[in-house]
Amino acid sequence: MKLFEYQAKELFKEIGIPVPASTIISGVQELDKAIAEIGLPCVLKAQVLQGGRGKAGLVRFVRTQEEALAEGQRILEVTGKKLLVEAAVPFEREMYISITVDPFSGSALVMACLEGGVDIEQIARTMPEKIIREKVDTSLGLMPFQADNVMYALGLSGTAAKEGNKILLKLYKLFIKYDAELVEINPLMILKDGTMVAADGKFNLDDNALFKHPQFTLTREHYKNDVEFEAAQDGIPYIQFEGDIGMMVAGAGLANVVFDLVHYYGGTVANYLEFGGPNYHKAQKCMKMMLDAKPKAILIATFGTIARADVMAQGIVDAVKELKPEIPIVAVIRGTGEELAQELLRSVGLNPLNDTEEAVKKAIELVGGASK
Amino acid sequence: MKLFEYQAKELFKEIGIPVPASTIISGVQELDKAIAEIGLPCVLKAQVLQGGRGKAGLVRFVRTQEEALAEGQRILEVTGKKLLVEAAVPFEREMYISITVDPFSGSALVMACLEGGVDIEQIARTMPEKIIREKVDTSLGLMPFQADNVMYALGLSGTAAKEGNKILLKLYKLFIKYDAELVEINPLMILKDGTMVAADGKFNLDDNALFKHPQFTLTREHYKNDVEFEAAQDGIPYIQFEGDIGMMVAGAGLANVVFDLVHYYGGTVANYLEFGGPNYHKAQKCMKMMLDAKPKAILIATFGTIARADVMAQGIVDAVKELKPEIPIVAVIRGTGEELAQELLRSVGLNPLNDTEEAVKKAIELVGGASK
Amino acid sequence: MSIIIDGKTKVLIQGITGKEGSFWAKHAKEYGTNIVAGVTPGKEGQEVDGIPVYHTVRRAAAEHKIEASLLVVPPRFAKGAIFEVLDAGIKIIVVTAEGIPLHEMLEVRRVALSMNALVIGGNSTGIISTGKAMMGFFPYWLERVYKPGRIGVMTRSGSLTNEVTAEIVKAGYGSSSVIAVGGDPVPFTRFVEILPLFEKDSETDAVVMIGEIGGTMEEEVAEAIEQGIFTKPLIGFMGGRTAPKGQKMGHAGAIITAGKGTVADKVEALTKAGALVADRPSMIGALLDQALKG
Amino acid sequence: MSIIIDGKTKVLIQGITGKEGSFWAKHAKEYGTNIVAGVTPGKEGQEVDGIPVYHTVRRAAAEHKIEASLLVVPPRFAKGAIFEVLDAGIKIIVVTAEGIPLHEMLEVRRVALSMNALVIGGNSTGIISTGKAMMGFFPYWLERVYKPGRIGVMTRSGSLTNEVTAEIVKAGYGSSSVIAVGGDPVPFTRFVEILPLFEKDSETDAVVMIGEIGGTMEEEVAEAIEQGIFTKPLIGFMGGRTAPKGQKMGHAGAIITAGKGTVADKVEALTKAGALVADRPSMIGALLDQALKG
Repeated sequence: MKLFEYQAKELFKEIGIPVPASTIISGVQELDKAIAEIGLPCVLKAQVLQGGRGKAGLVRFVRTQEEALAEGQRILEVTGKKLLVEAAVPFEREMYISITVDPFSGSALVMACLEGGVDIEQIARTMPEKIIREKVDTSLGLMPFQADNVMYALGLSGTAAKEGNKILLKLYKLFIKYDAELVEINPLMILKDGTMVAADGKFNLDDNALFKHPQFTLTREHYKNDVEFEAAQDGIPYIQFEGDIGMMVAGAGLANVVFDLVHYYGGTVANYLEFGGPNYHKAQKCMKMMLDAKPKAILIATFGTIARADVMAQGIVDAVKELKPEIPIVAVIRGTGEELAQELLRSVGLNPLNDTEEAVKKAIELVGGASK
Repeated sequence: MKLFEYQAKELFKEIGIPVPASTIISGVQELDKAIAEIGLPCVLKAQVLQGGRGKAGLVRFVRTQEEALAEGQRILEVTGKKLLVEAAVPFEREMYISITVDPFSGSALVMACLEGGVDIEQIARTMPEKIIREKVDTSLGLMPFQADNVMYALGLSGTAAKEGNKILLKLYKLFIKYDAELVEINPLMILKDGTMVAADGKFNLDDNALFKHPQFTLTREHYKNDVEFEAAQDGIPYIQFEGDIGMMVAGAGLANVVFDLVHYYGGTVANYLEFGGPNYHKAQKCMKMMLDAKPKAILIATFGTIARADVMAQGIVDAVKELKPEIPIVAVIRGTGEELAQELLRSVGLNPLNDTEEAVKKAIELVGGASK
Repeated sequence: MSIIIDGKTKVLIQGITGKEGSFWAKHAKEYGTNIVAGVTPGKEGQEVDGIPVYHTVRRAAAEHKIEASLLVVPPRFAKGAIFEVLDAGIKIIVVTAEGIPLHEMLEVRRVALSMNALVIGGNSTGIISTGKAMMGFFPYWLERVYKPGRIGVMTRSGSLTNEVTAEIVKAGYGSSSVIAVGGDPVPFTRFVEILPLFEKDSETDAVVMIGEIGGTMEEEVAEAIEQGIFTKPLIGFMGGRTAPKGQKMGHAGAIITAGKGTVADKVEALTKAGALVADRPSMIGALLDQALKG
Repeated sequence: MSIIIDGKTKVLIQGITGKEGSFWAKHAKEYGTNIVAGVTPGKEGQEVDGIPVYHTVRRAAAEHKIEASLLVVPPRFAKGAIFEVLDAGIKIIVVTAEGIPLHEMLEVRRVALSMNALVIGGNSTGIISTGKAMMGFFPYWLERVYKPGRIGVMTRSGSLTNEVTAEIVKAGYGSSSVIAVGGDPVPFTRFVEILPLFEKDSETDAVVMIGEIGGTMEEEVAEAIEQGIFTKPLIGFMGGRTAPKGQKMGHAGAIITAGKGTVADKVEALTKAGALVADRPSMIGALLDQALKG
């Protein structure tokens, strides 16, 4: 689960990492009050989760009340999400710092770079030597000497090295306390006197550890639309696209491949629904969601072991009986209980296939052929 | 630093380890109210730190108000410390459980035994196989399976095994949270239904980690007398005995040996003061304490490196000049700066010796010879 | 021969009295697996399909020689159960739990590495030495999917595994061993650590690797081939070629590591190392022919 | 030859710019110790007595080959400083800090063991290869205390060491190496781990062990003698024979472990193993004569 910038900054504040003064607003009518509080110039920042906000015009430095109102209104309208009004802080340079995991060694991994404010993946590709890495044995924790190693390797010294050390140790505490997949400050602004301020913040929580942190819940703001949000409430991975074929696949690995195959054979995906694992009992509900979304055709694929084919087929059959859909349905249901499953599907007039690629090609044919 | 039983039980309560209902009182006038609250029969327990309270008559099971008053008054008078009035809990059997350290492997060490309520050192000598041991890697923490290992190895099952597991995990949390040297429940009473109640508690904190736990401070109640308490306030190890020779030694190892030598040659020790390490600058203050205690003779021994002989000698000389003692002083001051030290001592009429055993023998001679 | 386990390997099942545990214990036994004991705290004295149950692994290990353990326990108890097996000196562990907290995965991976133990998973469907023994969840009763043969399979996915092994059988081959390393972002055992086992297995002629977008496991395999650590033919097949960037599709493991982890990267690395890459499942048979029949 | 260090060993000093650090750096250098660098974060570029100072051990190790490190840092920073040296791959560490929290000691002991590193201390006065080099605090300028010779000394006490080495010299001997394992309850290195070094040191004829009430280190030495791990003459001397039970006298190490740790126990174990035990310091010379001159 990704936190919004303003949520990340609340956690930074909690642990004592300096952040600029800011206030969060939901509508343009709150902007005057926010600016009175924060002062001008200030920065308006859309609270959306995708990267590249700057390039997309969703972060704006504004000098006057008028500019603030115009830009604030525009950003609020474009995103439909909250807006962070934040004090502008004069800085000398910017730095990148993050903590994530190193799957190979089983460590936490600190990454830091003095090229802050830019895309770290870009730097990783072009100037990997500029990124300082320090692995952390999580059973021992990040030790102050390791923070020193990072700061002095970056070339910092004096107050900046000491401040960086303290902030990194605090960031690590947050990483552990909240079971994070990733915590990132980019940019971490270094001021003239060597002190630092976190100008942005990314905070990805581990969904598998969310039960330990019930204060964080996914809200409507985390999703593009109501359908995705509602599916998530039921624990069903669902993504809306713009294409033709509704994809309902059991198992993440197979779903990815079917998605690839649809594109390979020139089709487009209308939506993506994954009903494997514990969701295989929810086939009926999933099928209804697919039908409600009204794609041009529905493609169902499974090859499960624990996710029993017959149970899934029954759910599909029930939904079909109830909603009597008119769009074509292509099903390739195999795995445990496949004979019974295929019988069931035939009972409502569906003609189950045996081969995934055949099924993909058939579905594309049914929606009017390859778009290439 | 050792906690009193009632303090240990407060920590048990805090973490959810069941303890009997109890109230702590300071004088016999509070006893009526305490008994009204706790009920009869109940147990009166002297809050002293030494072991063997039962045998010493400092723990009493009382059935009536009269018995309670008589025993309560007696115990309060004998100890001069607080008294714990505790509900009597009917139990089926008793168990011993503790967590301490295993210096060899660098682990925490859980010890448990179904012979509760008795002296564990005794069992360790006579029936070591009855003690179940489980080492804990503190960087990973005590895991539930290890608690299971202990409980099932003891022969517990059903509710008792589950309760024991929970209590042990909680006890470990306390061990870690408070940087304990030792936490011990003896006896841990097992009730008829398999639930458990901690009937006693030992909790030794690590003095070197006390700075992390400022809520715990040594109080007058931890000491036998005012002098030991006041010395401790200054960080000076001081123990009062009943013998003749006042011992003032720099360095713990040497102090132990001088103590042995005094006894070896038939002398007795009046008091023991250790002024090595960071205390060597406090020689003047230490010397004054020794003189105030009025032993028959004072024996000063040092062989220091960082604890400079000349600095210590100067402190002694200053104290002698100020207080002009009439009791004999034997000094064997060697180590860094010894020439200057010996000169200084001679300047106030002391005749420094060069050999520790000579000095011990001399001191014994001065107080009237060996007592053997 | 097959890798990791065979019909003689003495296997323990943790969580054996649960619904899934007892179901798969029965199947594993039926398949020929030598299940010697089970563990569920508090249930010592019971039996599951004739298999004796113990309170703890230590107690089970005191009564039976145990060489491997299959964990069928919920994700929140997985870490503890793994450490319990490691503590008992057992070095082969298969972890099926899906949803183990990430920080716990790190801890397990690190400790397992330091103890030189082979912990497979989490979120693994298991391992099967086809025709001999299995620890995990495999529909071995589908003969067109689990036919014994000389192709090693290692996979990050459960659902895709059946899809691919069926293609292998369709092409006239069968599997020697199938190892599901699982779909988690910090798999306890990585592809590159399975590879040497297939390399020295005289009953494996080639390996099919079922990969996925995200992480660097496939790139590590490419490196191992380049370094000559693995010399048999390897056919890679990876899902997520067209997955939209930034969108979490598929397994939790599909998080792209800075500057690495796209399927294009993986294909490039593997191809450069001389491995064959299947664009679609249906290509796997032809590539096997190409590799093995020349 | 001498154990652990000699005049060539390349030594680092952590905390070199402090009062004690700089004082003993100068003395160690004067004594012949090969001090190559010092570390104090934030002070890179400075020099102490001609020794270059670095921000971190890693930076010092990048510029100099370093084989051993002497820590002169306060107890609260000791753990971090030890891990910093270990992390830089340095395997000989002497820790002088007195008052390291017990739970941190456990952690250091455990990790040092797993890394096969020799961490000596805490609360150690150091180690000295008499006449050659030293890492620690020794009044080497007192010739009647630190005379080179062929007797190895290992000790839990600082103050008592000078007392005993003076007796050794008085008896006409001298010391080969003196190793202060320190007075802490969880010494990072135990007597029994020093013993094999003295065993194979051709310049050591016998060992004097200065022990103390509490713990089991002396009993472990007795066991090592019985097992033939140590075969040279050993003279034990232990303080605390008459220490009142339950009273904390002397070092923190003097906590009696359940059923073990009294001086009487230690004397019995050592005597049984064939070691000689001195009741008083003045007996040590005679016992050395007895052991070496027969």
